[in-house]
Amino acid sequence: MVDPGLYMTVAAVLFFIGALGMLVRRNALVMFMCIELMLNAVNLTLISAGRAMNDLNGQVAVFFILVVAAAEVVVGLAIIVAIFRRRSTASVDELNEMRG
Amino acid sequence: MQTPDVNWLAIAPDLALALAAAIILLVEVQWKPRARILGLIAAGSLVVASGLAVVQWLAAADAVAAGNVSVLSAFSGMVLMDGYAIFGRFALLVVTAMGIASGWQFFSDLGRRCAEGLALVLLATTGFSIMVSSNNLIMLFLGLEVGSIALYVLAGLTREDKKADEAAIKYFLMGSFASAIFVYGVALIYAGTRQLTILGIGDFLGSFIVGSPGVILIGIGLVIVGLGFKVSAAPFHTWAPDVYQGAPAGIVGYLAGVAKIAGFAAMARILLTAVDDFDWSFLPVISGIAVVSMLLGSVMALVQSDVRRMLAYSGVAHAGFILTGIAGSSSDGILFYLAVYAVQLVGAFAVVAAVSGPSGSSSDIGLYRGLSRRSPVLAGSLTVLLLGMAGLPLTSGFVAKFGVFSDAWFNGHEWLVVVAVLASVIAFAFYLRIVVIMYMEDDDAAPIAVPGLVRWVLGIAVLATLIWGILPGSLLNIVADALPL
Amino acid sequence: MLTALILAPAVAAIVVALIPSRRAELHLPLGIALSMVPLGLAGYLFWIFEPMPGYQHATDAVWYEPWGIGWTLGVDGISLPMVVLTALLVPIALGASTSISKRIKEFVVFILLLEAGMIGAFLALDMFLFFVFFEAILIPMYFIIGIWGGERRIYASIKFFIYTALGSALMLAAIIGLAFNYSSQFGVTSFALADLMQVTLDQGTERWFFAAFALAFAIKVPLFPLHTWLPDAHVEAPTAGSVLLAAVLLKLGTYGLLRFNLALFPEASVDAVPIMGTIAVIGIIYGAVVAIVQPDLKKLVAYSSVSHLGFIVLGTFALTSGGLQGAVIQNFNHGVTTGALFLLVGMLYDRRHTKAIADFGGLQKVMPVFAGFFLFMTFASIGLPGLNGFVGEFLILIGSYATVPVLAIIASFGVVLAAIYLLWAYERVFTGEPDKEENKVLVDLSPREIGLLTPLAILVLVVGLYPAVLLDKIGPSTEAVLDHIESSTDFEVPYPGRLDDVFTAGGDS
Amino acid sequence: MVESFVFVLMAIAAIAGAVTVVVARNPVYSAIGLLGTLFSVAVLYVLQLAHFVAAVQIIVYAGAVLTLFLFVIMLIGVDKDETRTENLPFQRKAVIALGSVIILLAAALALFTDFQWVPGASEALIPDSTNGTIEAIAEPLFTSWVLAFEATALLLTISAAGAIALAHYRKRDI
Amino acid sequence: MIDFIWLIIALPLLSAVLLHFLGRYLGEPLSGWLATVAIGASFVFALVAALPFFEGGAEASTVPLWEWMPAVGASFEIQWDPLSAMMALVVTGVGTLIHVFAISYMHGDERFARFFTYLNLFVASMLTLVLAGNYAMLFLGWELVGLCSYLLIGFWFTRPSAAAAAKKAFVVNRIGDFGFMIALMLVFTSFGTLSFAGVFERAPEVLTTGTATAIGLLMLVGAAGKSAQIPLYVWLPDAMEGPTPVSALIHAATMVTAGVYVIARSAAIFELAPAASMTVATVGAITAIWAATIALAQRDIKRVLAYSTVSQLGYMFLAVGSTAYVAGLFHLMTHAFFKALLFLGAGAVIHAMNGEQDMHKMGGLLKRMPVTGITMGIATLAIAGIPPMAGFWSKDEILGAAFERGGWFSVLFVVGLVTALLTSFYMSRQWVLVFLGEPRWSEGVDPHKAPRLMGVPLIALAVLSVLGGLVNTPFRYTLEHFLEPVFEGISVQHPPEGIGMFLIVAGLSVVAGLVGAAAALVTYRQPASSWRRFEEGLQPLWGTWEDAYRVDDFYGRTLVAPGKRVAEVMAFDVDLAFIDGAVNGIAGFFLGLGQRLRPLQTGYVRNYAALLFAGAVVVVAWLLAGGGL
Repeated sequence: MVDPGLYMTVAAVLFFIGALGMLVRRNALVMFMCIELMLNAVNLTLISAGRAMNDLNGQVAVFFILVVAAAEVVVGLAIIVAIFRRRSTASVDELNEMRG
Repeated sequence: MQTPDVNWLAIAPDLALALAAAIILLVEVQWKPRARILGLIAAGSLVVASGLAVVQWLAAADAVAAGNVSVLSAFSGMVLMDGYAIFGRFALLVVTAMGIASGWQFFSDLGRRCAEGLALVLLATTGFSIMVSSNNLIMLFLGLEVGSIALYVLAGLTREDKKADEAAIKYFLMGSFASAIFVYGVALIYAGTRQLTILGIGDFLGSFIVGSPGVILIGIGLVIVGLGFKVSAAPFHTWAPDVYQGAPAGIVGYLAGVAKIAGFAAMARILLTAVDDFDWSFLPVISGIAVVSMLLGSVMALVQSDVRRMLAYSGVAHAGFILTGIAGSSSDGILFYLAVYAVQLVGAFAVVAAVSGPSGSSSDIGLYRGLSRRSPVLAGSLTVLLLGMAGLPLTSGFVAKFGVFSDAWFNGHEWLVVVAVLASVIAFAFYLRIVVIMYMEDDDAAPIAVPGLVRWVLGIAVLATLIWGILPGSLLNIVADALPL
Repeated sequence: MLTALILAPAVAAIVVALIPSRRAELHLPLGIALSMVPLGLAGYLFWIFEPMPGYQHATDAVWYEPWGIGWTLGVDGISLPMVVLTALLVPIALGASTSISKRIKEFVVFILLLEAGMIGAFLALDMFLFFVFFEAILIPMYFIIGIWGGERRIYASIKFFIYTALGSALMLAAIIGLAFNYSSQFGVTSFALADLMQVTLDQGTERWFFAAFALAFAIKVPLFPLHTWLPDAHVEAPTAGSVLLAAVLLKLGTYGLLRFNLALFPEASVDAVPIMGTIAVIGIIYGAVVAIVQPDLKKLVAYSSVSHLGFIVLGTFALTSGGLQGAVIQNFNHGVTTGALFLLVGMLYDRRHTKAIADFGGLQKVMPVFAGFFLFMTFASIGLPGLNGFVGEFLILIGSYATVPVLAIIASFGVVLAAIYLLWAYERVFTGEPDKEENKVLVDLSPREIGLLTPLAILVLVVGLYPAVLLDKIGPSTEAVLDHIESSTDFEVPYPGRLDDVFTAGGDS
Repeated sequence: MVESFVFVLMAIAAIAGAVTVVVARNPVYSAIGLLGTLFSVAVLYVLQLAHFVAAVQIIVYAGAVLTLFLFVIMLIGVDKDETRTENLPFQRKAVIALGSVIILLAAALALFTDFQWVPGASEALIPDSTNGTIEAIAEPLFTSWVLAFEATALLLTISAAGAIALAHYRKRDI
Repeated sequence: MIDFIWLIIALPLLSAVLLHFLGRYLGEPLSGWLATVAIGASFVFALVAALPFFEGGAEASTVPLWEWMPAVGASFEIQWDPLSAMMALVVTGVGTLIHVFAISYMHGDERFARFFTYLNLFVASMLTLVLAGNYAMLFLGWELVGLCSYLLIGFWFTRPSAAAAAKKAFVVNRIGDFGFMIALMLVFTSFGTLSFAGVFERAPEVLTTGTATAIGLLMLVGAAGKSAQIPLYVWLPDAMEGPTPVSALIHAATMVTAGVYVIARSAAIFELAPAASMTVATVGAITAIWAATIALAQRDIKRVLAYSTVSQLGYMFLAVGSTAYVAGLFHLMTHAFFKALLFLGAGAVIHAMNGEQDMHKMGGLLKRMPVTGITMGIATLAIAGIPPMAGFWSKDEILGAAFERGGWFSVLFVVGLVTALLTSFYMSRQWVLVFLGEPRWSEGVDPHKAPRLMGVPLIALAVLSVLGGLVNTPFRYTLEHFLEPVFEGISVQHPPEGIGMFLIVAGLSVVAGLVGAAAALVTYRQPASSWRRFEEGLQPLWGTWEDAYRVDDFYGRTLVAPGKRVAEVMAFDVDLAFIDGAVNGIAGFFLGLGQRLRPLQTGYVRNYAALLFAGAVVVVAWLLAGGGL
């Protein structure tokens, strides 16, 4: 069998990529996808760790995180749509009125 | 087959709020009543919830007195009903009530969306209330998300101003990012301990020596970052100025207050209960964040020309001061500080909202010129509140600062205290700047009418600031009992 | 008794605040009338005060028990004169504020709050309580300067506030540190001065704490080179503000050094004698030299305060009977004379709306009574024997020679400089023919103004000629301070006249 | 052996999908990449016996969430590709620096310390204990986790109310 | 009697207080008379109180009044012994006469009553000084007379020169006081008390020579300030800006002799410090001749007298420095008589000349003002040391003492002798210029006879100038015996024994006096053009003298101007620019830091995310590093 640590390493890489994606992409939707990537990494970590320790709670936790992710998506997309309809852009780089 | 371990009392206040939110939404759909009715429902639920919180408090006190603390843990250890949680919840309720009252103008102007607005506020409070009382980190995360998502929406909930869009999206993206980081930290702590409950982690770390704690340390770090974001500690604070400035004036005080209370209550509980065996490793980091927050917040606040941004940076500085309390390992000091600061913050934003006016989105410092003439009530209240935030003696802010500073010193962080007192001096400068403009410069602009509810909010905030400052025992004695399990 | 003394002005402030703003004519008279209550109480306190060491009329109520903070008050010979002075000057300062037209109500309220804070600070025997008062005073003073001040009032008020707060911030840290050491040595937390005095500190810690306290008080005094907030604050403050600032607020610094630094850190205090003495003496000379060329009367008096307060600090760290007694009585005296000088400058300003020396000349001819008072106070300030200033300076100089002879000698040169800057200013303002048209029409003091100045003038004379009034009450307390230092360090307080001291003293020349 | 093979394959697929999300200039491609990752991760779940969660992953994520994403992408237009020019101050340098630091840190952890992902891992895995069937998950979900389960209701209410509130606003506003 | 000795001070003080508050109602001349009566009563009282001393054998007594500053041994106590009695009598006696004169002199001044207030206050202060029982109280009087001097010099405050002179007097005196103050510090530190009784009794056992010398020299600094000795004499000539009675009372007869009094009083200390004494004598002698040369060339009638006073004070210092205390005090007394007379006479002349003070514009006044002329003539003879005038006896005694002392003092003796010659010359010059020769008055000046009231004190003082010397002649040392108890146990230098030595010294001094007087008479009896030529002939020396060696100028350039410059640099460059600049700089630093940091908050979400992520990396790395991993 594969060492759970390897799964978690993959998860860490996913998290890392997701985080970097947050930094380099300017489309709000894609940024949001990156967050989903990160959450997936978290889920993978939880499941792998739970398995390594013979604990089912990891999987239960994943269930909740999935729900959270879904709810976040709904609201997030609503916000993005709302902004798009006013500004006709989804690029966060154009949202920098407030600074300093 | 197990049965759920139900303890209605433990969730009764949260339930009351959630129910009220649901009722508000349903009533709106069915009857489309006037905003006032919805407001009364919300107010009623807050009163009921507060009453239930008091009942909880008494029950918890009895249980502690009887030595039967196990009943304080409910739903299979999912949530706790300890004094710490109840106090935090009560603070949230008070801030919510004050927030709604001071932002009532905003809510009633929402028109048909008033119901959603109120429901979101109540739900956010419920979420944060869960957050401060939860024992399970996933539950805590759920509460955090419930609260945060509601706040993202609230931040964008205005039709007048493009700034609100920007605030909402910034808050949302950054908040989600931070949440993901936080929950990854939770996952890593789980990987290190096989525990998801705070008490469980604490027991585990207290009884076993982890040979290779790296994963736990990373987890702690990420949790600190995630919650550091919520409480806007530097360098995770960047959202705060923009959101405070862009979000509707009527809601910012609430938004800022509850996020700080819940974030810090959770952070203190995790750090001081769950992973306190690692305090040798994270306290220096906490001190570092505290120093950066205090200095950066104070210095940046000096140069702001928008009062809301200034208050945001001052919030960053306050986050640093509260972190000093964590360095002092004193949960009661933190709770006191949170209660005091949140009340001041809501009060201050009530003034900001009143000065900016129902439609105005600007809170430029110039608007405050000669405020002492245009509205002595607003100017006087804001002065007291600002002085309270500055931590001048005879205000609650001083007692709060004194408490966390002395705890930090007693815990061996002398230099942190020295930096903290110096930073608070820098902070004086920008609080005074507003006072200067209000009192020492004259302007002939029209007087500002202050709604009755706002007067009440200000009265309470000012009285609380003064009473807790002059007779700190009135609150400190309570806080002293509000210990985490 | 002492609680009443603190609460009386606070209650008075509330009463005044409750009078509606539209009855503007009532506020000031009411404030003056109400400020007579603390004055009466202070007078009574002075009357019943027994000349003996230790604190009297002590009150000790728990404030918040777990922190060990208390409403601990007490009065001794060191604080008594300051309490009396404060209570006396407030009605006078209010009486001198008739020219204030805007927001008179708030003004009176702030002055009364200030009084409560100042009296509280002098009576507090709990470090927490003291700090509360010490810092709380800033607020009303800040408003007084900021709202009713001159052109650059905002700059001055913020500078005053931040500068002072900066010093006290570190003191707060040191107070916490002291309490920590107490609790780790005695197992309970306490902020009471009497308790904290029992803490044993290692040398390094004690020095750090001493420095933190000293910094706070040095800024307040202010000692060179931390003095630059003072001229600005004085120049901009309204008359009443200047009076109270110079007469009382600054004394919190010297009082603090004497009361807290010496008591809490005897070892470090003894070690710091050369340093503090040198700083004080630099201040004496520097303040005087700078005062000579100031173009603004208020600034001149402000710098003279820097110089005079240097004497007090020198006397404090002389650690002799004379020095300490001189420091305490000079606290009082400087309050009276400089307070009166600021009153006078304020009266001039009310008439002429300028404080620049160059704008005046020949005033003695048009305002002889005013000139008389001014000259009288000037000479009191210069330290003319027979007037109060001399008593303090003489005690300090003679007293400090025994421990710091060279510094005492340099310091006495400050007396020469005082004559130069004050008399030169007097010459420029009052003598000659009044050549400017505006000056020819100035009216002399009104009976009200004379009434304000007369009590101060009487005090100047009484203390100058019969200082026993105060010294009898001060003496036992200052001796107690010296006893404390002697018992907790190797330091021996020099008592000149004992034969074994003679030879060392003789060698110094 | 099979597990290892599938693991490697799916791990590569997941990472490739993730990279696609980040580097694709068109959001549609990003969405497709995300789909790949989600699917691969679901397989990884299955490999670890988390059957229920894997199913939810496919249904909720791939089914609902991604659809929503694509819907919004379509709504706001796919005509504009992102340029690669970085116009933010410091951003590119910061990303490179951060990336390198993290890689170095990870390398250091892996090479110079006895870093363990699961320090408390059991010597012997008990497959049944983590066999995430519906029943196995359901039991804790409705007993010890019941409160959390109920709390998700709040989340859903908020999403609904929030979405309505935000959308409502457009109707009157525009 | 002795219990009420404080009345001597209290009477004039009370009068001063009364005049201060009621003077305006009393008006002129009643307030003047009140003041005079107060002083007179004081004089009578002092005389009565002093009677026991005349009879001999009476103990000196110390009368404690009340505590002042016990911590430094200061209290109010009165020392009543022959020395203080003598001083009190001189002060009140001469004071009374001058008061009488002033009633007339100040006639018509709008601040008439105020003038007498100050004058009374001065007398009270001076009495405090001489009756003080300890150094602190002495210092009180010492400073108070300085105050009165300030007030009275600046009495006509609308004249800028008067105001400036007043300030100068006070400040220069303060410089002297600086020394005196340090002396007091030393005294207290050494003895633990400041009372005369305590100090003098224990001086020999307590003081080392070093300390005693230090104290002595420091007291000399103080005395030099008050008694206008080199280098602090510069204020006295300027002090002539005050009304003439002030010059007579304060700047000739009484206050300026305080320095002499202090040194005499502190004889017990100087006893232990011969070097200090010698310095005193030397300073005195140099001052004497220095001021005499300046006096030679002055044109202002009061300035001549002022420099003459400085010179005569030098004599007194020479005396007390030679430990001839009695001689010094004797000269102090006689000088009070004749110098007061000279000043009053000059005052009368000025009064008559409508304020003219330039002697070149006088001349021939003897006919117009015979009383003034004759009395001033007597005084001139007295100061010139022509027997049997008072000045002769006292000056002779000083010279004799110096001569007898020998050694270095012989040099001082010669200096003294030369000074006597010069004194005689310039005084005679003055008298001749004013009273003889042809009138050189300005137009419109019509000198009139002095009012009768002015005449009375002139005549009284003239009598004293003639007879005053008889209290201490080689034939009968009355004063010496009178003062003996004061200097008990102290080696006092006496004039040479035996009539032979007396005749030698006296002869020399008389010859000097006569030569000087004759020279002046011969030179200045001639028409103005001729003596002008004489003065021209002595250029540039004469000009230097006339400009008083330009000492004021020198001080101005070396002390005042640089001092002011230093003050300006301190105030504006150091204080404002540097120190305050640093303070504002720190504040500005934080503001600037804030401004500098503002761009960090770029407004771009992705920047924020980067910062947050970077923070996370730092936190994690720190934790791992802290965890030892």
